[in-house]
Amino acid sequence: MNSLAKLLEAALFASPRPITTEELATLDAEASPAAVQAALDELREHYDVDGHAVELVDAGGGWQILTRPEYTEAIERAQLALRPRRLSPAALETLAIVAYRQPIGRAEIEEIRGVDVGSVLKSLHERGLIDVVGRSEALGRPLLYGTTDAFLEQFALRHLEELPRADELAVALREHEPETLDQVIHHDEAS
Amino acid sequence: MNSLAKLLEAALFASPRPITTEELATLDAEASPAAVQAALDELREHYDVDGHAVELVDAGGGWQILTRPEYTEAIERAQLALRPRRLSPAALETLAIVAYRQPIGRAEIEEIRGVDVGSVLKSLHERGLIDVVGRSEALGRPLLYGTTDAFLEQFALRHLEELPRADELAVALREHEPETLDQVIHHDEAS
Amino acid sequence: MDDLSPPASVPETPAVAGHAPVSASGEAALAPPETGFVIDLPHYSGPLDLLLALIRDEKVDIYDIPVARICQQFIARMHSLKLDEAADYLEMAARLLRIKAQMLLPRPDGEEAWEDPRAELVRRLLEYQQMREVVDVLERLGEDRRNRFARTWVPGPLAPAVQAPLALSLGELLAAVDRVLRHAQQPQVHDVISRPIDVDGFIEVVRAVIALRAVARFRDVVPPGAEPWEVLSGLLALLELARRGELRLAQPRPFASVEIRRELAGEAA
Repeated sequence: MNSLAKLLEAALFASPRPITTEELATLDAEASPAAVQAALDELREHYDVDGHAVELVDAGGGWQILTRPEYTEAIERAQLALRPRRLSPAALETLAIVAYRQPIGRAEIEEIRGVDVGSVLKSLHERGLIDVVGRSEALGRPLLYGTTDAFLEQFALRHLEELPRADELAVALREHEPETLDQVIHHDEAS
Repeated sequence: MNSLAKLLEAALFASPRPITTEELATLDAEASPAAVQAALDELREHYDVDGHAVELVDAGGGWQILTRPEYTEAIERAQLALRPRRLSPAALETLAIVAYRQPIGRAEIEEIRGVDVGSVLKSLHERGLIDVVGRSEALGRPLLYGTTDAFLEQFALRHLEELPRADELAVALREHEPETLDQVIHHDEAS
Repeated sequence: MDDLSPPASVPETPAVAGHAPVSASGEAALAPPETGFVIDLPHYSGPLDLLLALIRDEKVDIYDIPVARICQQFIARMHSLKLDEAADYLEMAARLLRIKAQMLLPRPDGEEAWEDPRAELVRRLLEYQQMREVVDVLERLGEDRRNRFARTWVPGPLAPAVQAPLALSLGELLAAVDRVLRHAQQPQVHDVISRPIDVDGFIEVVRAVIALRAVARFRDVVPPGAEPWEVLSGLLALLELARRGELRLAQPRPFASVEIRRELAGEAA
């Protein structure tokens, strides 16, 4: 590995959070963006080819060294590290709605889910997956929620755009257009 | 590297603390103590020979993977060079309330903001912008928070009296208002 | 936690997204107690989830839901899952019944004027189903990430990690003050309008009442729904007249209504 790749390895190793390419570039003032990218590629390849138990992943808003999944079970069994708890279906549903419709208020989420989401919002907020991002202009000025960087990290997303677009989902809906449904229904009947 | 060495690498990477040879042996029931020792030697040699920026060290009651000392300075420099983080709107509003109402308890802040502020207070405290300044005489003797010297420094204030008084706020706000408010609400959070 | 697995009656079909078997939950409320009665918890995350499961089980077209049948099934499933008390489910059951009733109304003869009463429900179901698809994506991504460990331990010489500097201006702080001021709960300020308590007026009322009735009750003096000042005035008037010896107040049993009687002496006078 060249010296820049080693420097990046040290930095990535020392950081508990993902680091962006721009941040990595500040490590060596003389390195061009292309050189940083090349060094990252070299490092990733080295981990892959040499069969390391860790790999270089571009996720959660930056680069991060993570262990490969095949070792997780043994590590957890030996109680050397613990996986975070899974989210409940209710929490995942709420999170999905916030991710797609942010900024969004509690009432709109409840309208979509058909259930009260007060306690779920509280627990997502406590886990740092959502945050208050403003207030609606609507009556009562309700709080509006959005997803956080921790959300991206927990789902290994670089940015929100990595989630499938609404029109890419099997059930495609055009948003908030009452006539759309009618079209959908009648289209379906015709076909 | 053999598969035991890889398993050890994953475990040493994932563990938040040094791991003893005995603990490492629990990862694989079929591995003999000699095999574990051999795998550790292989891992250490691999890091040394391949010129990794990390090394395998037996110190402080167990094995750990550490970045080599020659990178310490670069990493510290890089951490200082991390892009400046912005406070989330939630954190800013909480800070504003503490600044103007100090000493103030968590319950009063929550009453004003209408949401749980536990995690926000924690992060403001970690950033050194607020500190515990006493306890209220009220039931449960809750902690009271106030702003710190670092807070003053952040805003280049000599003392708290330099903050605009309530009756000056309207004027002060008009100067900054339209774009700042919008930016503040829409930028991403780093509380 | 097997008790949280989906019931066997909810098969996966590609037609309808959802229902990946998520077990452990982030919500303590779902954790069964260590001992005692453990209910087989329904896996549905809400009434729309249950409705989608029924549509799938019954293999009906989501765009042409046989409301009567599905409504019946919905209520039956609610009973069997002991969800009868859950407001969200009750509301959906009521909605289904209303749609069913609307379907029974004769359609107007005009061609395009008729709006399918199921339209809103179908829209919500589709929206919910789309969201379940996203849940599947998130679940897959989250599970993949969950199975990888990041390095959480910061080596000694570097700890404590240096915090990145803050980008924060006084303007931003003041803007936050402004938001707080604009959005903070305004303290509830009540305008207190003093009303004179009209004891004299009520003394006349009481005299009129006891002139008509041998035994009167408090509500004869102060009508139900009276304002506080009227209640107080009536009470003070009664006490005043009792003090003057014009009437007698008695309570036959604890908590019984107070009986108001003319004082015989007063009557004689």
